[in-house]
Amino acid sequence: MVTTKEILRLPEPILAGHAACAGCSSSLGLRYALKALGEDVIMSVPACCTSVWQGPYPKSSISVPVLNIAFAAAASAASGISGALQAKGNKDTTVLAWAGDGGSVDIGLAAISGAAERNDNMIYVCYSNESYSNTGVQKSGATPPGARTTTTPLGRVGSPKDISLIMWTHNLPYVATACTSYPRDFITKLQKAQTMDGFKFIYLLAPCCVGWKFPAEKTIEIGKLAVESGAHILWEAVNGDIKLSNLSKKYEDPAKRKPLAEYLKDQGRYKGIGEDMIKAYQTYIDHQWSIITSLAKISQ
Amino acid sequence: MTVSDNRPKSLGHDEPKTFIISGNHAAAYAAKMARVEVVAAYPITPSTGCIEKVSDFVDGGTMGANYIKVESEHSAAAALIGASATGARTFSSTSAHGLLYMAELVWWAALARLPTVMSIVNRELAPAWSIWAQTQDSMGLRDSGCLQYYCKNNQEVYDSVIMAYKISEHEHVYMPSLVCQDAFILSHTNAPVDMPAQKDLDDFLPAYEPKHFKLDPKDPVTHSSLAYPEHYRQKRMNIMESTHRAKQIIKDVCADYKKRFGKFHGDLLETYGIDKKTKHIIISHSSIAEEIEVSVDMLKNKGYDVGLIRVRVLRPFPDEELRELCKNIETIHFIERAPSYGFKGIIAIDTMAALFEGDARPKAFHHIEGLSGMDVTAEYAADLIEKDLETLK
Amino acid sequence: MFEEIRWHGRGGQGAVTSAKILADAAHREGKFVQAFAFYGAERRGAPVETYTRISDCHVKRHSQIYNPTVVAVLDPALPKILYLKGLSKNSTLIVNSNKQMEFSSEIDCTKFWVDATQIAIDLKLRVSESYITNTTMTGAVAKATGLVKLESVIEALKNQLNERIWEKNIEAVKRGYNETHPYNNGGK
Amino acid sequence: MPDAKDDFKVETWNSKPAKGSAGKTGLWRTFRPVINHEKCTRCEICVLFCPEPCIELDQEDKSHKKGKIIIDYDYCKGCGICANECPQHCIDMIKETEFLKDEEKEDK
Repeated sequence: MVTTKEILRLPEPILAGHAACAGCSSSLGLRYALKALGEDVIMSVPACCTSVWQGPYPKSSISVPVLNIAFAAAASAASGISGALQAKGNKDTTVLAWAGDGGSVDIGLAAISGAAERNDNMIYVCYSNESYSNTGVQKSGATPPGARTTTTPLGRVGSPKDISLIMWTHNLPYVATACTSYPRDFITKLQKAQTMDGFKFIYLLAPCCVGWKFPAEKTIEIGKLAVESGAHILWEAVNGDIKLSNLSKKYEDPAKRKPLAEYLKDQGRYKGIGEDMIKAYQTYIDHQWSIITSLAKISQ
Repeated sequence: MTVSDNRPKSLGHDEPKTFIISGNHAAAYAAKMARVEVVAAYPITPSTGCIEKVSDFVDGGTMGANYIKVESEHSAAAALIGASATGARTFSSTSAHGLLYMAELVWWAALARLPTVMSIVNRELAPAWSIWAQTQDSMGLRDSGCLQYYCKNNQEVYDSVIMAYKISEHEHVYMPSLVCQDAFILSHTNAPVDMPAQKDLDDFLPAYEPKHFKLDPKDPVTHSSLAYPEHYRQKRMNIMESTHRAKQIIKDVCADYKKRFGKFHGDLLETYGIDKKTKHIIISHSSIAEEIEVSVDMLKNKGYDVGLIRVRVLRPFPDEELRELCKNIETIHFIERAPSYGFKGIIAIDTMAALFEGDARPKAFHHIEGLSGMDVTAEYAADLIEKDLETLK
Repeated sequence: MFEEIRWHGRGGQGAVTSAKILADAAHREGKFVQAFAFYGAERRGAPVETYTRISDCHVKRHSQIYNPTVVAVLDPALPKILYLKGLSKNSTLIVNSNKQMEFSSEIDCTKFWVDATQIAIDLKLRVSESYITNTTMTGAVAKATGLVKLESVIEALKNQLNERIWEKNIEAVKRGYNETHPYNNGGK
Repeated sequence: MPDAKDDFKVETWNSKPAKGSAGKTGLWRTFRPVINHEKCTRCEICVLFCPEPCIELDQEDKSHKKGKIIIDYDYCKGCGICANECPQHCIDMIKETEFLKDEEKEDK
């Protein structure tokens, strides 16, 4: 695994003075992603927070080429980029599709599924703030049970889609989950993905202080609590074989997890949400754990 | 001109050749001989024949393109944008609902200034389901900035796809092209199509080298991020200027093509049976217009002083050219396959707007005909015009 | 010269290919051609129409053929009303039948018959439940109308069909050509 | 191609990488992170987690063998992640108004 010192010595790919909210973890996530992948990268970015925070024309805070594209089209535009590189015999440049959860889990799902089924050569990172943060925090397909958004003012009813498992069913060379609070884990996963051909998918939990309503300085802390409470499970699958990442391994035992309440207590989106909804969230988490650990057992 | 070795291979013929092929196959041959590098397409009747032929070429090893078999037209257009922005020559083909489904990204490609070319098979829109010809699908995108060509026969489809690359990739244009043909009437009709030798075509159409922007890690730019209102007017008027300039570029490219290969189908428009004294002009488009040439002969034989203008290019619109041709006419008769609901035929609307900037005020007759591929026979069209002219007596 | 040939068959019998082979053959003899069909929701067995135009010069018409100079019928069981429409006394009608079929006296065009189904049975030209008579009928049309030479039809067939099925179909064309008979009354 | 306006150029939306794409984002700040360099161990956790990023280790600085952590206040939005994550608790978030007073004082 890459060390913190190594990460720190990699060139800075994000230029200060961008338009992200103070404490934004998606800018942090892309900073890590581009540190991991280097300078020979072409990105496609659909409508999402990154399409705004990269900065307005004529300047950009991202130091690699970026193609901004329509909401549903991150994966398919990346397929085109990848197809053109292939047509031109370029085997070196990495194609990175970088999209939010709305653009991945919802409107862009068909396009990701298509690119994955074709095994087009790219790394697709869905950075998830669990809502349509860019348009003012509406419910997305990744919004967890009970979470309050502007379109679920009483709390989200029902369960989110697990895009990572959906992608896992596409028989891909690499699928993983990550969190912006654990850069070493994320960067190691990206670098592993970069060595593989085909479609690689990473789901990156990116806590959003604006959408989740917690103080900006707690961005890293909240992300860690997501993992420590078991709400976000870190795993990876190489050629379909699911394995819990070390950071989540110890939380396989529910007794070792921090209480969900501790993860939620600083999040305004859960303030005043009824016990039944919190219970539904816990049930969802437990269910996810049973799926992942079962699949991990099969993989052994 | 020498062709660099890294161009995708196209085993086009060494000598000029004629094939009896459908309009769909004509477009596919043109894409192959234009040495397209990336194709992204999704099947829809009646444009499927084109991408099936492309698949034959690619899998048969005679076309070096990378064919991305996308899961929707929306993704097809997005992939073209990604590939074109990475510096590849790109091609797709679609029709009707497919074109409408990709509409968001057709606009995106245009406003991003990407010179992609698509073969559009004009088809009626549902409901009710219909697979036959109607041009509203592409004409409904006339404000997008895409250059739009409406072909009258398979030869013109082939020639227009080749020329469209040259025009779209002109350093002053950089707009996409839609090369349109009527569903079945051309797309599924087999007719002889003459093709030049590959080497002569390579001389006419050199490899694509992006001049204005390219996704290149050695010179990184962020394309189409957020921009504030103050930048839009200049960028959008730049598109206006490019599309206006495209008129002369189309004329020059068509003339050059004619000189090299002997094929000419008009440039912005094509006239038939018109001289300075013609009093009555029929305006039509696509394959209907070629059949109406027969009607013009019939009417002339009956003593009527009629001629025909086929609007070949809808955008950029040949406004000055129409004003010049219609200076001294008495009546104008529109026969078109595309209504704009709530007003009139789409070409009639544009033509009348163009004439308004001149002095001519011909009496106009409007005929929306041939919807859902209904035959507009030469006899039927002649009869329409004759009835129009009788009302003047 | 401006000939409009209309082919009648059923979905799956290959009437589109007939239209294409005849067009290809005529093109080999320096003519301008069109070969097309009326495309609908074709289903196997449903009646279909296809068309060939042959002309000395470029054909401007794109509409269907309403007044054919030649009608070729691939399947004798098709309703007459479908294929007799638009015929004039200058037209030529070639029907796949095992004998002279009866037509009312109003149908005064030149008539030919050829037992294309028997030829298909002999040559085992069959796809699922249909006997394939399309290539035989192109030979019959060549013979009955003299529009194209037999050799041109064979060359065109080679261009349009997969090499695997050349042999049988060339035989079918030849038999179609040789076994096409005018009606007893001089074809009328 | 002969044309009167030959200086015509197709324009597209090319944005070039540059600092301050959204301007001097330091102006967004209400709290300023201030490092106690005495306590600071130069672990660089603040550098690692800065979303801007506008914190770096100046290895050339001679005041300490490992150099000195510096914050670019032109762009720091004052999110406070650095202060929250600092294992030594040696970053204080101080109201910007405090500095305004200082600057006003200096002006006088």
